[in-house]
Amino acid sequence: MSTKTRPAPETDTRTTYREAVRAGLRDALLRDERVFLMGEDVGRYGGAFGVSLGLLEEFGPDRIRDTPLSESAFVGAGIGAALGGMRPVVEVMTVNFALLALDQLMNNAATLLHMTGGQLNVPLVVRMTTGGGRQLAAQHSHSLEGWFAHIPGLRVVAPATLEDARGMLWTALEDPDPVLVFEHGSLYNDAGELAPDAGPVDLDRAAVRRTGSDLTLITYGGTLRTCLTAADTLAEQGVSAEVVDLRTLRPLDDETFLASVRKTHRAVVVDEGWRSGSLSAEVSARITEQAFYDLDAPVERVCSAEVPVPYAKHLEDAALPQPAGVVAAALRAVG
Amino acid sequence: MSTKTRPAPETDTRTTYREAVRAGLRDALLRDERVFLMGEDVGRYGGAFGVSLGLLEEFGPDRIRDTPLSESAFVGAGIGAALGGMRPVVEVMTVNFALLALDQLMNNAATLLHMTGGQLNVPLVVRMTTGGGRQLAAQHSHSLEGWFAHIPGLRVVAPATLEDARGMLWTALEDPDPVLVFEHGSLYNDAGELAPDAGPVDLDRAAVRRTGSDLTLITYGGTLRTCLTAADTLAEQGVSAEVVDLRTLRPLDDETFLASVRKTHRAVVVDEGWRSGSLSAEVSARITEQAFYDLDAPVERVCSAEVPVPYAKHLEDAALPQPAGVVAAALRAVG
Amino acid sequence: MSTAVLSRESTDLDLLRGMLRIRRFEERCAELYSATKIRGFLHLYVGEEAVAVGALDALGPDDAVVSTYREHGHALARGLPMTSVMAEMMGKEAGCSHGRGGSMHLFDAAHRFYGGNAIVAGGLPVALGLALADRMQGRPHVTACFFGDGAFAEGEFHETANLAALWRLPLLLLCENNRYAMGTSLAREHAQTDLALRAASYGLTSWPVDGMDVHAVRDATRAAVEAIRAGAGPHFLEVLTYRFRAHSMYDSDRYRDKAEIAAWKERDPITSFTAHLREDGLLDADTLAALEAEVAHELDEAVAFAEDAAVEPVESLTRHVYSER
Amino acid sequence: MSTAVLSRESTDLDLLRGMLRIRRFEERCAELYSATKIRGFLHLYVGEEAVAVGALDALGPDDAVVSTYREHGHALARGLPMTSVMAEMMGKEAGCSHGRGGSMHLFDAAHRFYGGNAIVAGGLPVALGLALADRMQGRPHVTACFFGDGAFAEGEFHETANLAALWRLPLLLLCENNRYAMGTSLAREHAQTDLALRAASYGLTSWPVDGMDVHAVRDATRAAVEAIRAGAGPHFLEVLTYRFRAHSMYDSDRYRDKAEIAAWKERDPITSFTAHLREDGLLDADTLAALEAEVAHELDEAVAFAEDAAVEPVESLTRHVYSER
Ligand SMILES: Cc1ncc(C[n+]2csc(CCOP(=O)(O)OP(=O)(O)O)c2C)c(N)n1
Ligand SMILES: Cc1ncc(C[n+]2csc(CCOP(=O)(O)OP(=O)(O)O)c2C)c(N)n1
Ligand SMILES: [Mg+2]
Ligand SMILES: [Mg+2]
Repeated sequence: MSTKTRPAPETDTRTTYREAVRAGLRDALLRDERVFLMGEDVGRYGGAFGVSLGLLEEFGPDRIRDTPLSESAFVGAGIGAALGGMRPVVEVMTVNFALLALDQLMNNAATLLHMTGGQLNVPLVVRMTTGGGRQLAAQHSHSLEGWFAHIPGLRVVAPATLEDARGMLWTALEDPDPVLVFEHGSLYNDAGELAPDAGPVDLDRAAVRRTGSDLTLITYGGTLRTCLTAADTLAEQGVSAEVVDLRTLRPLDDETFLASVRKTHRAVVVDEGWRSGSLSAEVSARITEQAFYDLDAPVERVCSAEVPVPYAKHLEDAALPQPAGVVAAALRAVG
Repeated sequence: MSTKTRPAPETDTRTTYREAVRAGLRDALLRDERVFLMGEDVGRYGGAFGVSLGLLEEFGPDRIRDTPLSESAFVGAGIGAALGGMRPVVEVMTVNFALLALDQLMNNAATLLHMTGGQLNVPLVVRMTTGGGRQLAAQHSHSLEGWFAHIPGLRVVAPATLEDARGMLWTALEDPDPVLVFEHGSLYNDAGELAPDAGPVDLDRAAVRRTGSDLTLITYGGTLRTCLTAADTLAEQGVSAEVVDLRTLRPLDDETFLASVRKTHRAVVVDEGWRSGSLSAEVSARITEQAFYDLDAPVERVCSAEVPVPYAKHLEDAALPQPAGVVAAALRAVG
Repeated sequence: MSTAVLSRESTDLDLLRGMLRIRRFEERCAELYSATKIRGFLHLYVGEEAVAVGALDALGPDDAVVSTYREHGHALARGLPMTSVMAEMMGKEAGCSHGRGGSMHLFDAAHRFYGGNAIVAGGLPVALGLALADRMQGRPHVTACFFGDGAFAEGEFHETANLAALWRLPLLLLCENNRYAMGTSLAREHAQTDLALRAASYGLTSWPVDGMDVHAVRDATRAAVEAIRAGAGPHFLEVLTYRFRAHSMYDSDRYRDKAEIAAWKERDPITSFTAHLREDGLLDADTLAALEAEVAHELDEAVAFAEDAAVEPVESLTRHVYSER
Repeated sequence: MSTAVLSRESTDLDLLRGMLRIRRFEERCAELYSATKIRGFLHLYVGEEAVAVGALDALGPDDAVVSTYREHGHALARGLPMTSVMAEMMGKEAGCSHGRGGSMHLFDAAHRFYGGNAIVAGGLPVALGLALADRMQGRPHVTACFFGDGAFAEGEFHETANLAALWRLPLLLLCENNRYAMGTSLAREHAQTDLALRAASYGLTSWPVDGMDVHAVRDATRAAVEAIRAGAGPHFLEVLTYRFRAHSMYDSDRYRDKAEIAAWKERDPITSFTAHLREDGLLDADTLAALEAEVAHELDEAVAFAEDAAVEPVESLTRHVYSER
């Protein structure tokens, strides 16, 4: 069930999530001349989060294309460029600003193939930073990837590991349809080992990141770490938690999390979105629909408090999912 | 549990949903000089769906204010006007165009009160037509009210009856916070009896529109009729369905539908949004969380197919929830 | 199609035929709408035919076209078969969008006809991207984008105009200024109603054109397209025109003065062009009658084709949400 | 506050004090950021002080102000107590937004200071509505909205400018053109970089102003505000300025030429205004020292106040999502 992994060769080196995304972009730019990166400050500035640092110097201003502040126009231009035979990677600096481009994403990117009876593919990749936790307050802390996953015609992925940070971009660019890639802002400095020749990863399956027997923690992206930490704590308390990383939020890979729940009979779904209408609600509903008689306890959700995320650290911490909250929900489920 | 209703006086007259909304607007404009209506073609044209026909002549161009095609600016202007002491009713012609104003709704209207520590209320009402069923194809058939209900700080209501069409606007205008009112396009010609002096209705409670004992159909807005039709068919087959109209989609009134489910032990949730991430998912998750041990069967959902809504009638019918689909789901639940 | 063909060499009769095809097609559509064979929204182009015919005559087959929900004229002038357009109007699988789009969403990849966009101004950013793709791949093509005076008020216009000029993309912005956005007149949409002047403020080369004169539109578009191909950057044409009918079949047209409508009908692009050809002795009654007969025949065949055509099987509803792999 | 007060009668010393307060406040904020007492994004205004001080000196207490995420200067010049602003920077309940907003979201209803908006151009439509509300209620107030050269590229600017001019609203658009949007220079943001000229194309009365000269900014703003109050409709000022520091604390400023920065620092609005006052004999060393001491004292007190202030109890996290009823 887990994603393709290859035995790590001797040559393994330490790298960060930021570098892994950058390597993925370089791979793509070197591999396919139709690929270009477009967005605010991707070039001279090096990307608001430093992801594209150095790419302008290597690939030039045509392929590392700085845009003015015009989210709707440059996301729409990515759609048009994809229709015109290019393989654009559009960077929307953060998901908070993608609201300005939602019409282009929902009414054009997601719709054109179906509405034209299969005539027009939109091989567009849109990357954006998502999530809170850095005291950026209400307008800069949205976690909307689960919300975007409501839209048919889009594929939505959330790399949580170095391997996915690098490999998902490759697979996304081979996808004939629009793919939104959500990078959680708190992950960029994560460091670890990654094969220098790490390649594409499949986007069709969720991954079991930790095996366990007493309950299943289902999550993705920025809260994978939260769940792994919670699983450690639970282990100390004698509770064995399996952790499923959804990886792709649309279309969801039901089989992987259902298989886990059928095994553990208990589930806690965790994401950083606001609770009402969260992706966790969808996962909970699907478990009820497909594994109701396997459940020994109601499916629990741990999401963000339903408030605009505040600036003050203690309030922000209280608003976002924390390991302690996951542990508490897990203990309710097994208790 | 049901909404305030008063004995219908002798003077009852036949009216349509369209006329009921118009009467609600007139009530408000007559009652409070701070109220004004602003949007595309609300004035000289009379409203894209004829709702505001005649109001320009009665109240003049200052209070019945035609706008250019600038959704983000005039929705944002509604927010500013509300901050400035007015009581704007902004009409976004249809929800499909509200995507262009989502930044203003999420980052300003929904956020200002909390982000300012309670300093700035936004007493704004935004009305929009929602839903499919009129062969308007992919870009003009969205049902996004359940999706908007994800946003904390907004109140989201969906009048399904003549009484609510008229009364919800009144209550919404008394609300110190932003309220989105979603009118399903297929309801405007619905006709029935409404007291000429019909007044405000509460926005806090869902309503039981039909009582039953075997299962609960939970819905709102455009699909209330679908469920009532399905309930008739089910009755013929000896299945007694209770029908709950959520009325307010955010915040949800859990008590009403939970009480019904605790009584019937079975639930089918119906809405016109795309299934994944639908409001039905949220309702299903809440039932699981709060009434798991009362359930005799998994909660079912009947939503729209996960496709851009096509133009051709037979395809559109197949894409949208129909009574037959609700009946089938209900029979699965009781079967 | 060869990239050598940079524009058609249509005769005046071709131009007249082009306008007649659109006019008669839409008159029939109005009837079919009343007969409930066409449903949804129907936005007629009657009165504006010279714009589509003149402008698209100046484009080559490899150029790209992006249009609006009022695009029957653009689709026909672009060369989409009337059969597939009529079948689309009726929601049949043989339609140019397989019956999934209807009147507002005519598409044809083979003709580089990119819709059929029902979100006002929504096509502009897409057109920008099509032009960018041609530029980045070194192709000599131009992308022409039709939009209205109402669309000019949307933020998307502003962002697209600036980016096109900033990047000097091969984009032709064709603003069909028919003086109304639904029921809202130009003076209620815009503080400054000289749209060509405003377009110039972005650094776009821009001028107004008489949209009731098919020659004027064709010549202006040719000049713009040649300049764009020569690398002069994006151009903007404010095409002054008028719709003779209501905004859509739902519109009772309460907001327009009957005298104003009558005055514009005096300038009907078809009758005036016909008169002009007859004065110059380029057209006689028989030829005109033959032309009308030819168009009527094509239209009858298109309607028959569409009526007989099958609808897509309901089983395939979920096809093409994602590509088949 | 009485509506009689239409603008302050500040002395030159007041203007200098105003600029010094902002400069010293932000220098301290940078230190407190390194000391991790301030977190999140911090956008400094250093170099642009003459804009806030000059412009806000021309407004009355009942006028409304809408600003951006680079708004410390606007907030202080508007009269928000330095204590409540510094407490906000540190996330304390005594902050002007109760610690919930931080640097990017300074608000104060009592001063009609409407943020503190972190979505670029997001404040423009709100300012439009504030002006509309004043107009509809017959109040003589002006709404002033600050935004940057980058915001000018967003669709929201276009829509707001057109609506303000169309409805002749009492709106003053103050474009702080500091020549960069993050790392993107003016010439890479806009095809046509004369923003005042472009604003005029909307029918806005518009002109450029030297943003490094506090008198020039104050006089231009006064003229615009008087005209607006007199019913002359919305105005646009392109205030030419420059930020001396990086975009934010995360920015290594790789994209600006050191010589360019140095040249602009030559025109530091505070040193040049100080020199000008000294030349004219309006300021001597002792007075300046006293002024600096006064500002330093106010700042120390603000920091002490903020450090000692309590944070909001975590229990109240969910307060004010909706109004208490
Ligand atoms: C974003 C958006 N807002 C509103 C509408 C509803 N609508 C459809 S056409 C139209 C008027 C457009 O006017 P214009 O751009 O001048 O084109 P015309 O119809 O005159 O050809 C409106 C308001 C829409 N389709 N999209
Ligand atoms: C809609 C939106 N897009 C992008 C950003 C990220 N961002 C913050 S400030 C900024 C530059 C804005 O430049 P300008 O308007 O000139 O203001 P300045 O920072 O120069 O004062 C950008 C791109 C944002 N906050 N909002
Ligand atoms: Mg028009
Ligand atoms: Mg700037």
